[in-house]
Amino acid sequence: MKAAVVVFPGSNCDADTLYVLKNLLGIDARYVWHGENCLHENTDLVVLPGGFSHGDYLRTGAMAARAPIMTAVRNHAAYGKPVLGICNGFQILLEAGLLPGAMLPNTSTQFRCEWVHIRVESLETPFSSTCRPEQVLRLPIAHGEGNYVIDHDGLSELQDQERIVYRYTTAEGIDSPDANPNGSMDNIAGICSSDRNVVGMMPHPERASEESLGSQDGLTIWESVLDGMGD
Amino acid sequence: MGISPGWDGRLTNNSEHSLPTDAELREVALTRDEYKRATDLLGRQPNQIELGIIGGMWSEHCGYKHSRPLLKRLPGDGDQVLIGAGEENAGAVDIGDGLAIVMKIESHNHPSAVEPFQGAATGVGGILRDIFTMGARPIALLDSLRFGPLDDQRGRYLANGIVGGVAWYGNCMGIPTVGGEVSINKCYRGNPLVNAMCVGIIEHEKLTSATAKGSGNQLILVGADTGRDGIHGATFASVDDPEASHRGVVQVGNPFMEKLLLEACLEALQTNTVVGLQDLGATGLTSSSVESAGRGGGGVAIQVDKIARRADGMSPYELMLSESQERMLVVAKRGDVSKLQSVFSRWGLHSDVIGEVISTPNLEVLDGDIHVASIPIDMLVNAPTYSFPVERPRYLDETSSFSKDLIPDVVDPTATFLKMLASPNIASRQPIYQQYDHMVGTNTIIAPGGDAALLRVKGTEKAIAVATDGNGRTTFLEPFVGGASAVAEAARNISCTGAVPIALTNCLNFGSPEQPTAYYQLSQAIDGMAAASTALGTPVISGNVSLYNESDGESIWPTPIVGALGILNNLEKRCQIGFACSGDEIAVLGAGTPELDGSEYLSVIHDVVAGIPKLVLSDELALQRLVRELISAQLLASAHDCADGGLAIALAESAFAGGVGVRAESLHTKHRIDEMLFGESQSRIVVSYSSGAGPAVAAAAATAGVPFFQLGNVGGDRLLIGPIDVALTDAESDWTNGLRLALAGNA
Amino acid sequence: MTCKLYKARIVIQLNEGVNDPQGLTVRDSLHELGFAQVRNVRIGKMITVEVAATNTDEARGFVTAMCSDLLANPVIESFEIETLELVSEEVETSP
Amino acid sequence: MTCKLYKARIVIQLNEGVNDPQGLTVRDSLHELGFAQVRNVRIGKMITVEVAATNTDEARGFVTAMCSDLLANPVIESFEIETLELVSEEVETSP
Ligand SMILES: Nc1ncnc2c1ncn2[C@@H]1O[C@H](COP(=O)(O)OP(=O)(O)O)[C@@H](O)[C@H]1O
Ligand SMILES: [Mg+2]
Repeated sequence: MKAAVVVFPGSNCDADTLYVLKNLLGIDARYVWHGENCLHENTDLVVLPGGFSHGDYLRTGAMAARAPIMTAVRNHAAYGKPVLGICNGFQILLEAGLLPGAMLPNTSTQFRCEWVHIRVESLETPFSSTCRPEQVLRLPIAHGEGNYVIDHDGLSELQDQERIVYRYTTAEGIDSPDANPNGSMDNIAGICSSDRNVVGMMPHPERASEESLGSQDGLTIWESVLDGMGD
Repeated sequence: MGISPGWDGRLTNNSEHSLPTDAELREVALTRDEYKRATDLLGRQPNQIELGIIGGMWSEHCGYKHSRPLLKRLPGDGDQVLIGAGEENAGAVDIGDGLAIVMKIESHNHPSAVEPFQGAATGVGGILRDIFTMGARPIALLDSLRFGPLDDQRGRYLANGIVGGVAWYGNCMGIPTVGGEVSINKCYRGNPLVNAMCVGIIEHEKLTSATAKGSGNQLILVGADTGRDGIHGATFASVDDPEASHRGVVQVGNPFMEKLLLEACLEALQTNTVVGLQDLGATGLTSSSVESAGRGGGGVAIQVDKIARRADGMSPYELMLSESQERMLVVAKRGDVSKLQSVFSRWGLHSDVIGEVISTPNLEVLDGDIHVASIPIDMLVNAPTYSFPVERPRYLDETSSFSKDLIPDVVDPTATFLKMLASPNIASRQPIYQQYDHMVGTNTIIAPGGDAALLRVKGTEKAIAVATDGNGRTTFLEPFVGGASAVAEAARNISCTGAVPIALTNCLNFGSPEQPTAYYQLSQAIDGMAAASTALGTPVISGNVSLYNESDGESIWPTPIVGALGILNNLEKRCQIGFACSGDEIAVLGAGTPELDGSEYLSVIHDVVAGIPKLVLSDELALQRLVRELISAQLLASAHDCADGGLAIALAESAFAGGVGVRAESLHTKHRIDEMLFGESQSRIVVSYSSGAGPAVAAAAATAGVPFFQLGNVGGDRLLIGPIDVALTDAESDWTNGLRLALAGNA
Repeated sequence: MTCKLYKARIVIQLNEGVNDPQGLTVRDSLHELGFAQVRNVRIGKMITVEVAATNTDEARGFVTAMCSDLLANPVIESFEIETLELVSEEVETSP
Repeated sequence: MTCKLYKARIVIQLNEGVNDPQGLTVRDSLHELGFAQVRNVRIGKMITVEVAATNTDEARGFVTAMCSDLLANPVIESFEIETLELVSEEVETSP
């Protein structure tokens, strides 16, 4: 399997993501520069990592979403191949229109870095297929704008098509308002495209893939995609 | 570009000057005597640009004119020291495996008092540049903060702004902020302290020097365009229009550009075309070019007309002294400039060749073909130094005659305990550090909230521990002990993770050195730091000095801050602060009678700042060795330094971290209850261990000659500490919300 | 007591000469998107505030005070109350 | 070819109905500061752009395109070009 980690100016979880893919999972993972026009040949997986692309100026993800590489990412997605946007990567996918909705500042209007729990709501994506139904994962978040919004019809569509992939919950798996760290609608922590191959999520699975970092729950997300590739 | 062939060290238009007025000298922060000295050294009168340059280089910030003689007292040698204090932008120590840690702490107090968010942000930006200037990749930030009371609007504005600024810059850069400290007292009301520390990692052979050498090598300025940011007192800067007053503007940081600079500089260093790398900090291009030339032994010629600028009509004076952020000076091998520039432009950074290294040991400044300044490097890098008379402050007579007999003992220990837990100096720091990305980089093994942060070193079995510490109140009451205990506490925090403290950095935040009493505090605190550093075997490899911290004529408490680095050879043999298992035994290791002197308890509960804090360095050393030995033998389940708030607070913190109660109800004392619960003697660590390990722990303590008192057990859902009896969750909620509510103005 | 409701539009901008990293980054991005015509971009805030007051002068007084006390940071920014208009003749006095 | 320099003021605001966390936070802070009169606060952006163009229509065309291509996110925001004025009769064409 071949994975591409896209590097935008201001990406800062690119190295962490590559480390997990390459060093922990043994995947042939490489960086791709935002200014490139194409991905490496035979790329299976594209990951848009976290960070502050273009300083998060104007709107998070806005400028990165218009980078040359995004045309290739769009094509990759159109072929039904998996694309994962983590944190800023999720914001970029929204700005690029690859996922519906938009991100607003957290209701606290502060950056929050802490451990949260998310419940896996759909197993029908490349990034959740090996999870147990309603499995609760413990992952870190680190963002100032994770307050997901979408209009009423859009939300119904996400709900009806079971495209909400992860919701913030308590450790016991209850999606109460207290468990929501940023005010996002319907406790949404991650969603997928209508073709289900493009997933955006705010929590950082790459920060929870080793026991010494406090959790290995992120591995299930990576293992899902490996499993889907038949690797 | 080349320097105009005609220059010969003689200045254009340098004929008739009148003597500068007192006001003009004040603008450049020079005394009349210093002006005379400059004239003598130059052999002529300096012109206005030169005066600005000399004033900048001879300022306390660049020249350490008031502190240099004192700093010499700090021990700087050690087997592991690769780059010591004063040599480069930051110090470096060997951590084995061919790796080095580069570190430094720096203040940004005054800018933060003016504009808290940007002041703090640019403080973080500055210390990051000091680290990657050395070629190292920054891996951690720490911030040591001092605020005024949060019960007034301005205090909250400053505190929230400062925290927000630290968060913004570090988060955007993707460098985890893994530690630091926050303390609140009214002495910091008008003059908050913002000290930022950065730690970087690098392979030894890649350490880069900030040296400009090799005549003909070229100077590239890369990064932000130059504006009028942070220029002070440029009222007579414009040669054309001496009346024009181009006041400097507050610096606004751009962490995004700094991130690009970081990546671009580290990539540029791989190309083997870089002779030296130097960030632009205080006095901008002036100090960066002069100091680089000073290290190289030659000179530099700067062509100011080549500098890209953000504002119209900037004078050479402004261009030389602008403190615009996010700029680096790269000394490139002649002929390799275009290779480097292509790296920078790939990262979207603008760069220009603005000068070159010359063999004459001078700073030559040219504006087109006008030669506007010519000053020997030697005189610029050797600021005059001063020592001042010292005088023991009179308040010490009063504070040292404190007697605890004047204070009634606690009546309701549980209520007092809860009040202590909720007080902003003791309550959980999470409302602050949850705004900092402390996990990016995926090295953070022990996150903020413990004693020291622990970061693994990928590719090895090692980890490094980092912590900052300092206690203004202790230093106010007994400056020598304040300096020494800052070192002891920082090192103790490191030891509590199992790591061995190996090096220190420090930031000296004091009042005006011209006040004999403040100079006494500075001198004593440095002596204390020196004594403790020597005793604990931790050389001081870098630091920074911030003087004149005062507002409305009142000086801050003298506040030396120490940043410590430790190394843990086997990451698996680490320890943390949380109680782990019901049934484990709890004990306190270390010194005897806890004392109320200078304690948080006296201040919070009785509004008294008095007493004589004490520290016995031999006890401290024995204690730290013991705790590391116990951790290394894997006998301990937890270890937590007993600091602000004393034993009761330390026990509570370990209980909160572990999510389990404490049964130490049989704890009693022959002395006062408040002393036992809240007294703060140095050199104590609360540990827990399985009951099976008890005899071994006791025996090791006996062998080490360290006092050992068993306190009780881990377990239950209450905190039972002597007479204190409260549900764990109730206590925890007071502790969790104390600072949160205070910062939100709801305390 | 009844009050009227006013709506103010306040523009807050960085002072001349103050670095505007956001504006610079957006400018560069516009260039990359092919908008070579762009020379300069500055980004400020447009704040709309509704306040209850008995008359226009009082409303203006409130808004000015809010700007100096919180909305603008005088060290780097300046504010301007662009418009102040009556939106409703009667409102409850308690928020 | 010589061009003229135009300056546009663009206001970008969150659409009606979209939650404005910053506006709410500012409103709460204003209340806390004693500005009980404040009912509602919304925070938008005021972007000033200088563009080179041969005439006003062309300039307006550029600015509109920039807004739709980057400056505003149609999912949550709307933009308005408030003013467009000539600042200088002649500019270099290359940025
Ligand atoms: N208190 C101190 N203790 C030890 N070294 C210090 C101290 N203050 C400054 N130094 C050293 O002096 C040198 C210059 O410091 P500084 O002027 O702060 O650097 P920069 O110009 O990079 O800001 C550095 O090597 C620094 O580590
Ligand atoms: Mg430096």
